[in-house]
This record gives sequence, C-alpha cells and structure tokens, in this order.
Amino acid sequence: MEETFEPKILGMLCSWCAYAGADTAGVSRAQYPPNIRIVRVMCSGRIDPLFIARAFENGADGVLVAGCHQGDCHYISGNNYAQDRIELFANLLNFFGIDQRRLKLAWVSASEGTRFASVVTEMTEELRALGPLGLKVQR
Amino acid sequence: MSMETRAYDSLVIGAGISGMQAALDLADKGYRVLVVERQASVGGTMVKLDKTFPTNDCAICIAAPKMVELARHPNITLLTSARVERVTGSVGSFEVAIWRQTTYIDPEKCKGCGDCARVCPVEVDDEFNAGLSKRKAVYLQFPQAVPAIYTIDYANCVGCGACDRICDVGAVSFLKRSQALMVNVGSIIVATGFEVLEPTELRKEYGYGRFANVLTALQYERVIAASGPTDGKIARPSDGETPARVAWVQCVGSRSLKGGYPYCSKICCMYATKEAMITLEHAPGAQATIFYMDLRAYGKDFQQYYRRAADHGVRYVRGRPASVEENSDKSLTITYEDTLSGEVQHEQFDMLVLSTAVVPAPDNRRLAKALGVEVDEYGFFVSHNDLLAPLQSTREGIFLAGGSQGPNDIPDSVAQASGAAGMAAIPISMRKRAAEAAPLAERDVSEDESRAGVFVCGCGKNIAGYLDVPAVADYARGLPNVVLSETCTFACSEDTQRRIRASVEEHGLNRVVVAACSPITHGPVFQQTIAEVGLNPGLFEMANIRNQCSWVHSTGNAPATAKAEDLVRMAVARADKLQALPAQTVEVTPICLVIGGGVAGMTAAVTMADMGIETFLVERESVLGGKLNTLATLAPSDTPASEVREQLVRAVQQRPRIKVFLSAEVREIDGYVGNFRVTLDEGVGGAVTQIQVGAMIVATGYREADLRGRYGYGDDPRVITQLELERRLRDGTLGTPRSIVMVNCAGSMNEENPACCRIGCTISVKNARMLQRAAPGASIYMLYQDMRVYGKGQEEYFTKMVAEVQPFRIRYDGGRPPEVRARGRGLTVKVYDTLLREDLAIEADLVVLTAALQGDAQTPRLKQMLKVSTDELNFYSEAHAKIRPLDFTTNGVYLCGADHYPRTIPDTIAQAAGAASRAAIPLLRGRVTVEPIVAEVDEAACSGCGDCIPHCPYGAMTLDETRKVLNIAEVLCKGCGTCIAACPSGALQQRGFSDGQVLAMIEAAWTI
Amino acid sequence: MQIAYYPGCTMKASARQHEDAALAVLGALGVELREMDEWNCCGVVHSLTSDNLIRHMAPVRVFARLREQGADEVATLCDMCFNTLGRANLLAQRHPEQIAAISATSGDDLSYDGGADVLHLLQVLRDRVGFAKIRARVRRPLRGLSVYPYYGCKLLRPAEVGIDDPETPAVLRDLMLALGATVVEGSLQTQCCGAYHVVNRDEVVTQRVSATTEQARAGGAEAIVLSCPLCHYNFDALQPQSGAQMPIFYYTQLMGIAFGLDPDQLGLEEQQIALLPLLERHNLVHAPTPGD
Amino acid sequence: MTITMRAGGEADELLRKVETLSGQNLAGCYQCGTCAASCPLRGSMDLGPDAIIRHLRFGLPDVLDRQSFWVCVGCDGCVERCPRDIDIARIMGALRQISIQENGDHLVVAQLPAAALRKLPPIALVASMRRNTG
Ligand SMILES: Cc1cc2nc3c(=O)[nH]c(=O)nc-3n(C[C@H](O)[C@H](O)[C@H](O)COP(=O)(O)OP(=O)(O)OC[C@H]3O[C@@H](n4cnc5c(N)ncnc54)[C@H](O)[C@@H]3O)c2cc1C
Ligand SMILES: Cc1cc2nc3c(=O)[nH]c(=O)nc-3n(C[C@H](O)[C@H](O)[C@H](O)COP(=O)(O)OP(=O)(O)OC[C@H]3O[C@@H](n4cnc5c(N)ncnc54)[C@H](O)[C@@H]3O)c2cc1C
Ligand code: SF4
Ligand code: SF4
Ligand code: SF4
Ligand code: SF4
Ligand code: SF4
Ligand code: SF4
Ligand code: SF4
Ligand code: SF4
Repeated sequence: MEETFEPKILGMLCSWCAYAGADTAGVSRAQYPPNIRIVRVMCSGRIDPLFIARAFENGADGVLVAGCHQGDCHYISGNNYAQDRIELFANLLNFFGIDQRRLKLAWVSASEGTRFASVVTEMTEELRALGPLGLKVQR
Repeated sequence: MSMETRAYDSLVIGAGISGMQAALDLADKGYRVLVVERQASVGGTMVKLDKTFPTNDCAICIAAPKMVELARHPNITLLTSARVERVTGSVGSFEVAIWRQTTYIDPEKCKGCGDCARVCPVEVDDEFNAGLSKRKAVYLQFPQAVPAIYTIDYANCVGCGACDRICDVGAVSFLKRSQALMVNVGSIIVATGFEVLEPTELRKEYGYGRFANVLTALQYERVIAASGPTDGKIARPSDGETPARVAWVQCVGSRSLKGGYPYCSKICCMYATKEAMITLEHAPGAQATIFYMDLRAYGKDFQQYYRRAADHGVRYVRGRPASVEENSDKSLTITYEDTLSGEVQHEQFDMLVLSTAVVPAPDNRRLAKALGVEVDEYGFFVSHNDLLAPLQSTREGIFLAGGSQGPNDIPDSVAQASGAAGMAAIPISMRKRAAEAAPLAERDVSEDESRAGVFVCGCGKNIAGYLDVPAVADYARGLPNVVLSETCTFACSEDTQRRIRASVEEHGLNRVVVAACSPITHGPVFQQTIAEVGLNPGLFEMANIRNQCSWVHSTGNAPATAKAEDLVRMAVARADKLQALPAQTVEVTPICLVIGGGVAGMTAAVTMADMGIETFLVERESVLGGKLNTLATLAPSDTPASEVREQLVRAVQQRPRIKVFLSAEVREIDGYVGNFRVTLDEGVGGAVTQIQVGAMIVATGYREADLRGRYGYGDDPRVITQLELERRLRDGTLGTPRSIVMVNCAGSMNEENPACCRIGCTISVKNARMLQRAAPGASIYMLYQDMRVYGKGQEEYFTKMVAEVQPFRIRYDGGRPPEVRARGRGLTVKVYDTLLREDLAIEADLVVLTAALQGDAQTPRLKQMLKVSTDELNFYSEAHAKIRPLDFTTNGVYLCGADHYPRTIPDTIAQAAGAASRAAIPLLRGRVTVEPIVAEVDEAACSGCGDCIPHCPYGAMTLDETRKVLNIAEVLCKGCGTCIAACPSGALQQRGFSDGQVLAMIEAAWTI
Repeated sequence: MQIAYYPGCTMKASARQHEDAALAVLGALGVELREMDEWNCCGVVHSLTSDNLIRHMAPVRVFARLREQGADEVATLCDMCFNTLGRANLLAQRHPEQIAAISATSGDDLSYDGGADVLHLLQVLRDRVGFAKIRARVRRPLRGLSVYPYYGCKLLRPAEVGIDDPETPAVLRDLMLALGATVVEGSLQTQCCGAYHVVNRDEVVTQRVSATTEQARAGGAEAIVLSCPLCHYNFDALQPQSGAQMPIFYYTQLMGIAFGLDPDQLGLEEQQIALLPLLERHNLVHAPTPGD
Repeated sequence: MTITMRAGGEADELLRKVETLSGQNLAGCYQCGTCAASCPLRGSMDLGPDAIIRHLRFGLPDVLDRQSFWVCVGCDGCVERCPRDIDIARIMGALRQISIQENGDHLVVAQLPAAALRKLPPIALVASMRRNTG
C-alpha cells in the first residue's frame, strides 16, 4: 500500500479568537488530522511575513494564519493589517515558486470550534493533493 | 449552629454581563466583591447569543475574557448555584443570608474533563440550548463555562453512581451538602437580568409549542450559534433541512394591552435584524422576512445596521401577522396584511421565529422580598426615581443594573453596570481598599544558561488516554537545556504546584514548561506558582497537548504522541529564548477632570466626589446645566427642567471636592493616563490655568443640526425646532396655534444622514402632551417614519399620550420627506401617508421640526487634543460598542452623555455614573499597571520613518522630531504587536513575542 | 344530575334534531335537562353599542325568570343563545346600574343580581359528566369515521364568555376522540361561517362554507361536526351551492350513534345532505332494508 | 387625490359619535393590520377594519357609504387578537347604528322571499333584523 503524504502545517493563531476557537474544538472533541503545529501570538497583526517565509524554509508544506473575524479584533484593527499584509505576501509567493494555496488566511471566533476543525481538515486535504513543498533549507 | 459571618465590601447578585461588569469595576477599585449567581456558570444570556448587534461581533469572544477575569480576580469571590435568602441591616452594613446549593461535585477537585458526562445514562433537555438538544444529568453548561466544573442536576440524576466510579480525582460526592452562609456587605447590586416569554399561554395564534418549526428568538440564537446544537448550521427542527424561507414576527406579547405586556421589549427589532442577516449569510439563497409594526432601530448605528440588512436582502413587511397554520410538510402559512399595500396575504415559510416579550427573571419577586425592595407589576425591579435616580432601588444602598430593570441591550446594560458600581462604591468609600499585591522578590536569571524543567500532564485520562505521556516526558528529557522532565496526573492540582516549586529550587530551574491544556485558561495558575519561588512569570511556557492534541486526535495513539512531542519541543525552544517581563507601574495623580457641565458632566462630577475623588468641572458657558437651561419639562415625569437643573447644580455646589470653572475651555492637553497636564483658558480677561489630572471624562453634549433651507426652516418664523418649542413652552410665548404639525426625523433617517436620533420620538410624544396643554383644542399632527418609543416606560408614555391627546399620526417614508410651504396666511405641509396611501395637505400655523442631532461644534478640536475619534456626526467613538461603551481607546479618558450619542436624561445619568466608575479605577488605585507584553524600539535601528505610527490603534507611538526616533508610551501600548510587523527596519520588538521567540518555535516545529 | 335548560327559539324550529338527540344522549348519561317554565327569545346577538340598552332586556329577562324559578345555572344548546346570555350576564355583573335602568324602563320586574351561570351543553359534557364517562358509555365506537370539528365564533369568543381557548379549542376534538372517531383539524375551524348573512348576503356564507369544507376534505375528513344551529343551517343548506356534499352532524347526533341509540331518536333525516350513507359505509347504523 | 386636513368639521362629529357609541378610543389603533388579516369576511369588505378606523380618524368623507360594517357579523375574531384591545366589532356596530339612524334600515324584510324565510332558522332572522334594522 502506498503511504499517503502527510503535509506539515504551521498555524499562527491570535490568542483571543482563533486560538480560543482551537481550544473550543478540543472541548467539543471536534476531530481533525494531526498535521498542524500551532504558534500563538497575541494578535494576527503581529504576524510578520518573515514568519511565514521561515516556516516554508523550515519544511512547512502550508501555513495557516487565523484571527478574529473582521470587527471582532481585540485590538480594534490588528486583523485588518494582518489581512493586508498576508494578502500582499501571498501574491509574492508565486515569485518563489510557491503555490498560493499553501498560505491560508481564516477568521475563526472563540466559539467556532467545529469551524476550526473543518478549516484544518480541508487545508490538510488540499495540501495532500498538492504534495510536498520540499523547501527545507539546511542551516 | 453558629455561623461565621464573612465580610465583603459589596455584593453583586447575578453574573450576566451586567453583574460581571459591575463586580469587575468594583474589584478593580480595590473593593472586595462577592458575586452570587443562581446558575452553575456565569455569563447569563449573552453567552447564549451568536453574534451581537450592531457590530456583529461574536458574543462569546467578548464575554469569555470577562468571565475568566471575573473568576481569577483576587478581589472577587464567586458563588455559583447560590441564592440570596434574606437581607437585614442597612446601607454600609447589610447582613446577607445566602444559600449555596450543592452540585455534588467538589469544585476544588473537578478538572472539567467530562468523563462523568460520557458515562451518565440520563439524558434531559439542555436548557442552555433552549431545549433544542440533550445533555446528561451531570453536565457542563457550555464549553466555555466558568467555573469549568461539572454539575450534577440532582432532580434528574438516577443515582447510578457511574460518574463517581469513573471520576479519576474523586470529585463526585453525593454526601456534599448545601451550605448556608452569612456575609456582611456595605452595598448591593442587583443584576438578575431577564428572560423571554414562551408564548404557550398567550398569543397561541402563532403556534408556538404546537408546530415544530416555530421557535422563540432565543432558541433561534442557539440554532445559528457556532457553538449551538447544530454547530451553526441552520436547520429546521422538524427535519434538519436548511430552510429556504424564514420569517420573524415582532412584538409577540410586547406592546400589547391585551394578550401580553404593554411595554416595548427594546431589543427584539435589532436582534431579529441580526438573526435575519446571519441567516442570509449561513444559508445563501434563503429568504428572510421580518413582520413589524415600528422598526425600532434607535441606537447608535442601529438604523445603519437596519438599512444594511435591507440592502442585503432582508425583507421587512409592515404588518402584524394574524395567525399561523402548519402545512402537511411542516412548513407554515402565515396570514398577514401588508399595511403599506392594504393586501391580506397567505404566505408560506419553512421556519418562523417569534420575537417574544422580555419578561423578568423568574426569581425576582422572591428576591425583591428578601432584599426589601420593590418590583413593578410584572416583576422588574423599580428605581427610586425614574428620571433622576435610575439605578437606585427603593432601598438605600441597593442598586440596579441591566435587564433586572427591564429590557436592555448589552451596551446599555454594561453602562448601567458601571453606573451601579460607581453608586455602590459610594457607601463604602471610607473603607480601606485591598492593597495591590506587593511584587514578589525575583531572581535575576538574565545572565544564566537556561535550565528548563518540563512537566507533562496526563489530565487523568484526558491526555494519558490518547497519547503516551511517559514517552513524551522521556522525549523532553533529551531536549537541549532540559534538566528535568516529569509526568503528573493533574498538573493544576495543588500537590503538583508544590512539586513544581520544589523542583525549581532543587534543580535551579530558570524556565518552566508545562505540557497540559490551554495557556489561556491555565497559564496564569503556573505563572503564579513560579513567581512564588522567585521566577518571573515571563519565564513560563505551556504546550497545549490536551485541547489542541489529545482531545482532537483521539483515534490512534501514535500520531497524537508524535504531535505532543513536537509541541513540547517547540515550547522548550521558545522557553530557551524567554526573558523576564518587567512589571511596571505608573503613579497616578488622583484627580479627575470633567469637560462639560450638562446633566452628564454634573452627574459624573458628583459621583466622583462622592467616591472621594477631587474633581475639576469645566463648562464653556457661564452657567451649568447644558440643555436643561433650554428645556421646559422632562419626560417621563413632566418635572420642570429648571427644578432638575437646580437640584443638580446644588449637588455640585455642595461638594467641596468639586472645583467648577465656568466660561472656561480646554486649550491644551499633554501627557497620558495618570498624568495629564491640561491648560484651561477662562475666556476673555480670564486666567489661563494649568492643572494636572489622572483621568478625564468628556461630557460635551450635542446640538441640533442646522436645518436652514429645508422644511421652510429659517424662511418662516412659524417653522421651529423642538428645542425652540421647548424654549417657547418654558417662556410661555407659544401663542395660540390651532393646527400644529410635528415633523420627526427632520434631517435624519435619509440618504444624507442615515442615523436615527434615538430621542426624537420621545421628545415629540412629550411635546404633543405639552402642546395640548398649552394650546387646548389645537389639532396636532405627528409625522413620523417609525415611532421609536422603545423600551419599558416610553411605549406606555406614548400610549397614554395617544389616548389623551389623540393626535393624527402620519407615517411617511424617508424617501419622500414632507414639504412645508407658506400659503396665504398659513403654512401647508404636504406629505404622503403610507398607511392611508394618500397625499395629505395639512393646513398648519406652527411646524415643529424634530431636528437631527449631532455632537458639539467644538468636538473636532477637542478630539485632536484628547487623541480620540468621532463618527461623521461628531459623536465620540467608544473603545468597544458592546463591552467598553464608556471608555475611549486612549487610556484614562472616558465619555458619557449625549456626546456619545443622544440619549434621555435617565440614560445619561446612568452613563455618567458609569464613566465616573470607570475613571475612578486608576484614580483610586493610585497607579496603573503597564501591560508587560509591550512593544520596544531599538533606537539605533530606528530610521524615524514613522511607518509604524498609524498601525497602533491606541496612539501609543509618537515620533521624537528632534532625535528622529520613535517614542513608545508604554502605558498606552496594549501589546498587540501590530506595529512590529510594520517596521521596515526591524527596529521594533514585542516583549514576550519577539521575533527570536516566535521564530524559535517555527524552526523547532519539525525535526526533519 | 338535573340542570335547568333554556332552549331558545331555534331548538324548537330548525334545530329540533339537535334537541332530540341531546335529550336522548343525556338520558343515556343520566342527565336531565329541565326546561324553564317560561322563557323568551334571548335576542340572539349581543348589543354592541352603548345607546341600546333596551336590547339587553330579552336576555336579562331570561335570567330574572331563571332566578324566580329558583335556579342558579342554566344550560343551553344553541351557541348564539349561550353567547348572548353569557355577555348579558357579564354586563349584569359589571354594570348592575345598567340592569337597574333596563328594569326601570321595562315596566316588568327585571331585577337580576348577576348571580346565575349560563352553561353550554358542551361544558356540561366536558366538566360535569366528563369525557371518561362518555367514553365508557360508547357501544359502537366511531372507528374509521373521520370528522372535522367546527367551532365557529360564538362558542369561543369573546374569551371571557367562551368555553374553550379561542385559538386552540379542544372540546369537540376531545369529545370525538372519546367516541372513537378520527379527527381532522385546520385553521378555519374557529372562523365565522358568515352567520346571519344567509338572510340577504348568502354569497358571503357560501364562500366561507366552501372554504371550510374544502379544508376539511383536503385534510381527509368525511364529515363536519359542530354545535351551532346557525352554522349547521349554513353548512347544510348552502354547501350544495358550492358543489360540495359533506355531511354535517351535530355532536349530539354522533354521540347518539356511538352510544348505539336508535337512529330514529337522532333526527338524522332532517337535513339536506344525507347522513345515513356515510354512517352505513362505516357500519355505524343498519342499512335500511328496502320497503322498510 | 390630495386630502386636505383642516381642524374641526363634520368628520370630527362622526368620529365622536362612533367613539361614544362603541366606547372605543380610535386613536389607540396602531394600524398593525392584525384585524384585517384575522377577518374571515375581509374579502367581502370594501375597506378592511383597520382602514375603516383610519378613515374615521382622518375624517375621510365616505365611511358611511361603505359596505364593510354591514359585512361585519361581529364574530370577534379580530377583537380577540387586537394587541391594542380595540373592540372593532363595536366600532362596526356603531357605524351600523349611525347609518340606520341617518338612512333607515339596511334590510327591508318585506322584500325577502317568504319561502326562504320559512326555512331559515329563527336565530338567523332575529340576528339579521337586529343588525340591519333600527
Ligand atoms: C434573543 C436575544 C438576542 C439578543 N441579542 C443581542 C444583541 O445582538 N446585542 C445586544 O446588545 N443585546 C442582545 N440581547 C440582549 C442581551 O442578552 C442582554 O442585554 C444582556 O444579556 C443583559 O445582561 P444582564 O447581565 O443584565 O442579564 P442576563 O444576561 O440575563 O444575566 C442575569 C444573570 O443573573 C442570574 N440570576 C437571575 N436571577 C438570579 C437570582 N435571583 N439570584 C442570583 N442570580 C440570578 C442569571 O442566572 C444570569 O446569569 C439579546 C437578547 C435576546 C433574548
Ligand atoms: C428638544 C429636546 C427635548 C428633550 N426632552 C427630554 C426629556 O423630556 N426627557 C429626557 O430624559 N431627555 C430629554 N432630552 C434629552 C436631554 O436633553 C439630554 O439627555 C441631556 O441634555 C444630555 O445631557 P448632556 O450633559 O450629555 O449634554 P448637554 O445638555 O448638551 O450638556 C453639554 C454641556 O457641555 C458643555 N460643553 C460642550 N463643549 C464643551 C467644551 N469644549 N468645553 C466645555 N464645555 C463644553 C455645553 O456647554 C453644555 O453645557 C431632550 C432633548 C431635546 C433636544
Ligand atoms: S469526571 Fe470528575 S473531574 Fe471530570 S468533569 Fe466530572 S466531576 Fe469533574
Ligand atoms: S449518578 Fe446521576 S449524574 Fe452520576 S452518572 Fe448516574 S445518573 Fe448521571
Ligand atoms: S423592540 Fe419593541 S417594537 Fe421592536 S419587536 Fe421588540 S417590542 Fe416590538
Ligand atoms: S493542567 Fe493538566 S490536569 Fe489540569 S486541567 Fe490542564 S490538562 Fe487537566
Ligand atoms: S425622530 Fe429621531 S428617534 Fe424618532 S425615528 Fe426619527 S430619527 Fe429616530
Ligand atoms: S517603523 Fe520602525 S523605523 Fe519607522 S519609526 Fe517605527 S520603529 Fe522606527
Ligand atoms: S388589530 Fe387593533 S391595533 Fe391593529 S389595526 Fe386592528 S384595530 Fe388597530
Ligand atoms: S368582528 Fe367583524 S371585522 Fe372583526 S373579524 Fe369578525 S367580521 Fe371581521
């Protein structure tokens, strides 16, 4: 039997909504594939494109950035800046020969546990279809 | 049996959003607060909602942090499943008897793992989900419940003991008894909220309880809620299908002289609009129809929200349905008259939502008796004086907030809660407040090699059952810098805390990593633990191997174990880079400045002074009073405005702590929270004064829009505004008009200014009464779009007016505003009546315009100085529409009254007391704590480009023009880190989340 | 059990079969209706305007006579009488001064203290006899017979005189279930049939009757069961104009059938739309032998 | 057509009469349409009950020429549901009363076919008389 490719996903989640939503997924026992590794930041506005780039260099096949829905940001507007930056950066990915679908931006509220699970599930499946990125840089 | 009496400063009854806000406001001032909540978890109604109008933010996202804060606050004691039995004594010293119902589970032991619920054989309707799903006899109310402890519902438990047998920590005990407690408090706040009517006895024509697909709006909130029984998928109860047509019926049991309650329930027009909008989002292609009589979108941004909903396709039909019948496919046929066309229709829908009346909490009458206060004929708590003391109950020292008084939305509830907290602080103002905990002595580890200790938790079987905990601990032991790695059954239990403390000392640990549940809920517990042995809380890190691992990857041990190892490796990598987070505080000048001397400013100043705080009150005019100097009488009690003015001015003058500056204006403001330097200019010939204050309250009021050139205003002296009418009524210069036309929404609710002025309708109702008295026999015409006499009190006031005055009420459309023309000796008002569907020409000799309202003319200048923002109408923008309605985003500056948005005097007073309560927090504490996770600038790297400045939502950054480097006011920074990613030079860092710390985790995420 | 009985004009005219059936059925249940010695027309409709006190004279006189005869409650079969008497009684209770005024102008002694009760026969059956007892008396359950209970207005409204919930009445349904029938319900059960418009606006009545029978038919009903003699007339007489032929029963007739009483006592022949064929189809009466 | 509204006048008088006879305060009506949608005879009326109230309130001239109040049988369907506790049936009754006083009986018994009369239940006749004649 051929082994299915298991993508590596880095999740960068804001503390107030998306990370709390991922916690809620746990409380509700919503199941999703174990492919994601989560890094918590206070606000999605903190997420520097550098982090994403470094994740790809380090072997991630995909990066999920998730924060509060528009209008819900605990810091008023951080998620707006996040959206601008991430979208801009996504456009640059093509230059590096990285499929834009490997970077995903999602808004997940603290109560959306099942939504978080389905976002991760879908992303895992999509990346399985895309195959490995293979960008691991040796340091 | 003698009972020990414990002393607290204040008691808060009910822990919905109102009770939580009131308790936090008092506790933050240093008062010790006891919170008594009837249910097993705090949160009240708000946590059952999906999103909240008018900003559509997620209810749980904004409520959950308050819940956690409440549970963790050192000055708050929380008693859930408890009730107040009896109150004796008087203000300053109430003796309170409390009954705490046992839940048969030891709150100290329960880990919230839910094993018990899994094995419990009993299923009952889940009241949290309004009966739309089932829960067990042992249950957690909802996933975010606080405290996160299971409860046994004894009435339904069959005593099988399965829970007891499975519980690893032995938390279940059927021997645990209910407790009677005695406490002594100085003041009490009642925040018991409200419930919604279930129309099974009244209004049966709508089929609730008979037809499966007829729900109450609260049930529907659970249907659309992401955390609800259908995970937010909109499903018909009869078959689980997504409905294609959903309808709402408004005022079910409200606004009814028969078959319900006479008052308006205030919130339902807006929540129906919200629910309809969410329905269109969740079920694209669906139709949403709202049947209404008057669409009461009265608040700030409410009308815009309503327009947006209509633009998104929500259909509004003016007409109150007569009956509902169920079809064989369980769809519903509704019979109604579209009153704008006059047609009676039978229309089919898949689901029907009833916006049912808000009714008092069921226990109110008993509680009122226990408290010795009055409730009204329905069971809502009544205030001592509707106009001037809206938050004071009928007994001194007991105050009211939120839904306990009647229907209220979240912003009004929160404002009232802060107001009640301000009032409740007064009788206890002489008491000694809890001192800030002295910072613990800290070991400096900055130069040391990192030595980490790892503790891997099994959480009973919650982690250990799904992954190999010893293997993870073994793995951790091999990681760089790890000197110790252990497993523990329950990391958060007291014995593990002891072990952690001992290990830190024994092994000289300078980093601690716990692999367990979520840092959000449990992080602070461990941070406190290591602080006790001299480690800075910044040196702690957590790996979330339960919520984000064992619980979500419960099938197959190996992948979960591998992931847990990765998570631990990431945590250890980050721990290596952690640094101490300095705890900083800033001294505060304990003086307040209030700008504006109307009802709002005077009330705020008086409340401040009564809390023991020196206050400056600055008024631009030569007299205090604001609009009270112009108004004739005041609704709802018809009290002369002059009387109210005298009363308030006297209150100000009697308080030596208040210093009033008249004919004075603010010229300059410098500094930040705790230390503002303000320059006052006392007008021509007056002095220029410098004052230093710790906090500021802005209460600059509102004005009527300039309507010149419209509705004949300015051209004809017989066309006047409501304020001008008030002046004439006051001065007795009305004359003898025989026909008077009032035009509501003059200059508002149209394309150019979509806002609804919130108070215009009530003003027109009051003045219809006054006009009938001043000009007996005159015909009175009221031209309106929707009659927005919202809430309890106003609707009844309106009904009374209608019966007495019998005005002609003419409903016009905002798109076809009335025209006023001079004709011969009289005036003619032309208007299209949408209910008669005819053009009317009304002969009038006085036209009164209910003019659009706006913020003060000088607001644009003042807002620059205050570094705050406003909307298009010059009304100030609050920090958060729902949970911080009285704060600005700028720390230390607060707002109240009509400068935020027009409001009635009772609402103004509640808000002003609330703003005083908020501002008193830093002033009474004497210091403000600086957020430890702030941004820092590396001055050497900074090029002074200023790119970061606009990214900071709190205005914490300024450019030092002379040195050309960035300057961060740490006390203003709230630690979001948004600026950091904006800096092109890499000159910014965030403490606790530096690039190095984040990248360490990313680089450690995978080993290959 | 003995109860005073006020028949009203119609029970003695077009609704004889209802009275016959009622007396037979009540006999079987051991209830005796004792007809008042002296009674007059109730006036049929309650006066709705305030300048028209004189119109209350008729019902008040009924109560005055009742009191003279020493009774403090009276039963009626007719919904319209029930409603008119009930509302007049409320008036007497709430505005005794108006009764005094009526009495003064009438020249007759109409003193009435509001102390009597008016009962509808359905109330007697539900609240005094009880459906359990009725169920026990059933000899020939109406198994398989599907009926649509029709309430109309006067039995239910205004709520202060009505005998059941005006939006979700149950009394006829529960009675029919006790008899073993199948019940079909629908929204038009509680809507007015057009009432006295049969006199000069019968198109109004025809429209209501046809809509209601259509709803009953669509729900699978084979017959309508009702209580009011005016509704009965309207449904029976005007249905053919809309082309429908659904049998109309008084509830007393169906009780009689279920009790196994002699069909001859139940006045089954005395209406336009034949009742027997349906009953025969369900084997609820013996088919008459030809030449019988 | 534009309706001109002036203070006072005949309309006021009709309104006052209706209010006195019916004991109802018409100003209290919210024009919610519940009554119209509840009325089983709305289809036979030329103005719904809510519209009758509005026309009376606004003194529109044609109210007494309408058929609606003759069509209303006083079934109280609307009355039970009106959230404002307005007894529409009484308002309709008052209009009938006023019309009969001004224009005489609405129904001439002599013109009804005798045969039909004989078949009708007495309550139909009595009710019809009492509602349609003075
Ligand atoms: C369907 C629906 C939708 C809504 N949508 C919105 C919206 O979108 N936006 C918005 O702003 N508002 C909305 N609201 C209104 C909002 O829910 C209320 O404003 C808010 O919940 C009021 O908070 P509260 O704390 O005053 O009362 P509650 O939330 O009712 O809390 C009262 C608390 O007191 C406890 N309690 C009661 N009696 C006692 C007692 N005797 N002893 C001890 N404890 C007691 C209760 O258990 C409860 O925990 C909505 C309301 C409903 C019904
Ligand atoms: C026609 C009309 C009728 C009303 N009737 C009623 C009623 O019957 N019942 C009721 O409850 N409510 C009524 N209201 C609402 C009521 O007026 C407000 O609730 C109340 O006045 C709000 O008080 P305030 O202090 O916020 O604002 P204001 O009364 O406007 O006071 C603001 C004060 O701030 C001062 N100020 C402004 N800018 C500065 C500055 N830069 N520096 C120093 N001082 C400054 C102003 O001079 C003024 O004195 C009515 C309103 C109107 C328009
Ligand atoms: S099993 Fe024990 S620890 Fe777990 S939730 Fe139940 S009572 Fe609490
Ligand atoms: S003892 Fe009660 S709560 Fe525990 S499992 Fe059995 S039924 Fe459930
Ligand atoms: S807010 Fe008032 S008007 Fe709107 S539905 Fe509720 S009760 Fe009715
Ligand atoms: S610390 Fe451990 S035992 Fe405590 S709740 Fe978290 S995972 Fe469970
Ligand atoms: S008058 Fe004012 S409160 Fe009333 S609807 Fe118009 S804008 Fe809103
Ligand atoms: S963006 Fe960076 S370089 Fe520019 S001012 Fe801010 S900190 Fe300095
Ligand atoms: S139901 Fe009542 S309030 Fe509504 S339109 Fe009719 S009379 Fe007016
Ligand atoms: S009382 Fe008259 S208006 Fe009202 S529902 Fe009956 S027939 Fe229609």
